[in-house]
Amino acid sequence: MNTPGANRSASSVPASSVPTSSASAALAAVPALLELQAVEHVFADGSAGLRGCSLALGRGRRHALLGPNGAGKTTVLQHLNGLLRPTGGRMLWNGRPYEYGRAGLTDLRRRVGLVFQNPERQLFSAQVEEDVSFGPLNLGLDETTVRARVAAALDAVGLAGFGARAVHHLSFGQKKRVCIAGVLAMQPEVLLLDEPMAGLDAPMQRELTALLDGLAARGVTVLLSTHDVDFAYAWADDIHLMAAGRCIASGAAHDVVLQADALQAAGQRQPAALALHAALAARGVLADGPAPRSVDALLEALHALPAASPAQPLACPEPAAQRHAPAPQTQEQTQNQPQQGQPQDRQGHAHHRSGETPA
Amino acid sequence: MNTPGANRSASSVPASSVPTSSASAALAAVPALLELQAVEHVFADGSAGLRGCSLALGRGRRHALLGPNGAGKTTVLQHLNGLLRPTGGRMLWNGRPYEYGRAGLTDLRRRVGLVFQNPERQLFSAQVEEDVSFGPLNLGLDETTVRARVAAALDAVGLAGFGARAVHHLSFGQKKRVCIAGVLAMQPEVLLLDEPMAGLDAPMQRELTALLDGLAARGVTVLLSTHDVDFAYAWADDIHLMAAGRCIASGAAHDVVLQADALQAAGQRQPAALALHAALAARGVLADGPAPRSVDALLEALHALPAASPAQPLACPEPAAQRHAPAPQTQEQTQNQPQQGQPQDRQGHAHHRSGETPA
Amino acid sequence: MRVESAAYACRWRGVAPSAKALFALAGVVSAWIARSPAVLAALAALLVLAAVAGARVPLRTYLAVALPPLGFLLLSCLTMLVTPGVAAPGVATPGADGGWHWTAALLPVVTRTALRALAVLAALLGLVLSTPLPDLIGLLRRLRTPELLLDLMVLCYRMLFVFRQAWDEGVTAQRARLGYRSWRHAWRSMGLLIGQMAVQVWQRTAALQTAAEARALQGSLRFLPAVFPQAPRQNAYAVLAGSVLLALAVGDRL
Amino acid sequence: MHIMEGFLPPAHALGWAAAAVPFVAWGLRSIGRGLQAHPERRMLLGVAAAFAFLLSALKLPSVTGSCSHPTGVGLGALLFGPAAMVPVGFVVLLFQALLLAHGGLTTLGANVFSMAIVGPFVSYGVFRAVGALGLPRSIAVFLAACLGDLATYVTTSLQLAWAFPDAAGGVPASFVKFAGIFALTQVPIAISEGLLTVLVTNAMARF
Repeated sequence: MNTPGANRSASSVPASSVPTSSASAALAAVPALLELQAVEHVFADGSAGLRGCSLALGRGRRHALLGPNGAGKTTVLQHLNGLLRPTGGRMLWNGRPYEYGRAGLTDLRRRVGLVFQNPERQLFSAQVEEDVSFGPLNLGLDETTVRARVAAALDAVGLAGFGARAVHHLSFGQKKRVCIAGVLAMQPEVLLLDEPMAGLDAPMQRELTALLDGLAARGVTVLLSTHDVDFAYAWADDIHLMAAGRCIASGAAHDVVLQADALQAAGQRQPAALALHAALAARGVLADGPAPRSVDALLEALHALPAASPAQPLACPEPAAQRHAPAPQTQEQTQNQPQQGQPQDRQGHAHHRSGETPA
Repeated sequence: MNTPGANRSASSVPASSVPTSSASAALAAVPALLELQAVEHVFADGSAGLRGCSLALGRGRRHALLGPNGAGKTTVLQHLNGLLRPTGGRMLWNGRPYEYGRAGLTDLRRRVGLVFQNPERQLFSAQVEEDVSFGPLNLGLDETTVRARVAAALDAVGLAGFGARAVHHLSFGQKKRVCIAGVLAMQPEVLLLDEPMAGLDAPMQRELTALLDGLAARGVTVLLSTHDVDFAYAWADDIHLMAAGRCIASGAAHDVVLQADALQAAGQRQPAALALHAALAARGVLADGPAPRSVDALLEALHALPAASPAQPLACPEPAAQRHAPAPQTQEQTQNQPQQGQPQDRQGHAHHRSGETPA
Repeated sequence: MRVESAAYACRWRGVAPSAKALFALAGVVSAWIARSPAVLAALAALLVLAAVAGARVPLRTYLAVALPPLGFLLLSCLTMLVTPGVAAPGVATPGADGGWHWTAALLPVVTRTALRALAVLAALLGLVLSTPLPDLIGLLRRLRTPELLLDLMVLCYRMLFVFRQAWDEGVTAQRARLGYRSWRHAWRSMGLLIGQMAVQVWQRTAALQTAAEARALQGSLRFLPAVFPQAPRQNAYAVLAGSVLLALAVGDRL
Repeated sequence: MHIMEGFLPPAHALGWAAAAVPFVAWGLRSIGRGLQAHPERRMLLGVAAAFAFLLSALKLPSVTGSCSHPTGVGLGALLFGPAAMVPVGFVVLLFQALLLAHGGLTTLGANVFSMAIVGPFVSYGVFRAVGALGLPRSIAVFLAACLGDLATYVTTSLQLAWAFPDAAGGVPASFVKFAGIFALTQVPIAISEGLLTVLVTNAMARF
């Protein structure tokens, strides 16, 4: 319930508040890794891409940039990578303004890698290996290093052994992973991905989220854009909500999804898991407390309810229920329920944080 | 409970068999509008596209071709439109084999329209009106008729007044609708769409499903390919499940989603709405009976439960519940619940069938 | 593409292309007939005025579009005004050793050529800045241009924007991976990108062919021409305005 | 190198147009003959024209620091043959006049002659000749693209010289003048284009 911005004000936040405040409290002490400060962008044709967009990305976290098509998500990503330059406001890296000189941009793009949406538009070479080596070669690394990095990057995306393959013989999902490998080979500290899930079917999405979670676990800051609130809520630590070129809400995922006005302004509904949990908690089926991050986690929580739990009707004097638990247990059970429910939710969270992705 | 296709079958079918028989039983009486019979397709490069794929499409229904990327969905669509010719097995239109002569193909393509996935790869003319007129002109219609059809088709996709616009000035969603108009202007009896929802955000998807439902309501048979089981379940009357070039299950949506093995073979999980409904019905929260088609419909059903429903715990002797309904009501309530729940589910279905799409 | 966006935005967007083409044609013929610099200048001025004041083409756009041809004009006129020293024995010059020097001999020709070029350029700009290309292709269709050529034009125009977007996205993606760090990198990246896009020519061709067949392609690409209900009246106005230009030019000849 | 709109005297403009028409017609006929067997060639050449237009609008990082434009004519001639390149080149030049105000309608005939007829045929001829000599492919490609470009520029200079003979030295002196002035930009472009075409064909060969 803490608004994430509030924590940034002072470092004297009492320790007791930490469990609920999420990592944004940690941001109070150190500056954000990447920051947009009131960034404006007007395109050459006069249309506004960003209108006073402010956004801070904490190091090592999984960020989702959520908004409808045309909200300016891609424009934000291109600003972060230095491809676009703000026409107003400023961009910060570790608290220092971006340098747009040749050396500054080279350094920036080495640290902040960007994977575009359409693989067909960013693979230039006929051969997988050759394409992945494009970035590292441009960094001026020697051949041995490049070779090692290419192998490592292909390994990281699960395409070890695909180096000599022809790009156009790969499936869509594989091409997408080659694109990611091409950026990983530059060993960026931040990985930006534009709509990475678009066009992927469920198993491919699971693979990709597992890959991104693995990168995040190794300390890479990951930011992806999406227009799917359920996915953002299931996957991200922090959600940044965009609408019409503005960043209208930003913070820990479980806080942002509670801001109904902001969600509606961004043309999003509540995450299904949250809405279901609220409806079920109101009916006493699930315990109050933090909602599970995905419908699957919620289902797990439902299935994990004690067998006696279908329960509440049975507890009442009802003929059909006679074969079940004796009445005396009822009250205890009802009281216990919130506590029994809670671990489920926590587990849902833990499961989520451990890097495995709810499908 | 009535499967929608059942009504179409011979009226002498014993009523008792209807509920379980699904649409395929109904199809036995009249030939399917379109049919693949054990179709094999081997591409020029030797790779197999289809392996003995059999599939029947009933007239006037909404069909979803569900499967992971690479399962052969596009290949099936291209067979239905006569772009590809089976290397084994045969294609039937109204029970008669396809004719692959020039006249036969023109006739087929007038009846069976195909919209491809990527608008950039199927629009020939930069002017909206011109492009839409391409199909009808190929049918040899006179100018007045073509002009009327172009106007009607643009109107149907919500682009009336866009006729003189340049295609490259349109948004992605608008381009997609121009593609659909270009096929609608040929007034096909069957509309095939390859992954129509790809790249569209939620509001655009709602618009498009509304458009498709409108067409289906006017008697057009619609078949779309998708890899999203939730969408297929929410939208389609019939689902055809594909995996590795085979059609592994086919039938009314609510039957196909119950075939856990087939779903798994196609790399799909159960629709979330179904899984949730099952879990909640098992706990007595919702009534047994047909599951709502989407998570939103399920949420509606939950919200529409009588206010006293949070209820079951309260009915039991619990101190906190004292301000609520008196105990004597309990039994009556518990018995009523299934019946109260049922209308909710029916409403979910009705809502769905009326053409409005659950978001 | 300034011309493209200006044409869609201008006030004469809905005027029949035949009328605009007739007026431009009158402008060209007048410029070819007229002799005196004053009349040529007047023709050029009238044609510019028609585009800027009549069709409301922004002056900034007009100038930006005219700049490259004007550069060519300047360079060519200067070229005509120099002559090799050896070639002018009658004139005592320091360039007689084979160097270059100014000559006024061609000045009248140069003046007339330059003004004529300006007038004809103004006629062309007036047409293209007020008429989107599909309208012009439609006009060519009515003028019985060979079908195959029209097909090439229609496809070329449509694919132009597809390729341009693909090119921009490709360059952006390469820049994101430091492909344009230096001059050397830029050349390599460009070669890769053009090569990749050249391969796309065949892929896109196959996709378009399939899509056309799905819509019952019967040989050539047929499209419904746009209609301009006001065309007869607008053509009449154009002929009238064009006659003024022609009268000016013919008067100059007499 | 395009001759700007209106620059040529009427007689020259009409004359070059008349000279180009038979070539365009011949190119169309040669494409049309292949369409029965290969209907997709219609699409192919339309798409190729768009690609060639894109190339011609590209700005190359050039040696002199300024930006220059390649013509794409050499590459097109090697990929599609010189006959097909005449109509394709015609469409590209028409579009350049209509969309970019490069070249023009009255000078279309002259520009088609130099860029869509002379250029592709020289490129193709050089490629075949160098190939016949057994030299490496990349050298053949470089010379084809480079000399095709140079031939175009020489033709344009001749066209200008013929239209505007020097007061004292006549057409030859005028040719020297125009060729000399435009060499400043055209020779680097020809070399760039040669190099680029080699890079592109190498990249393509790997697909």
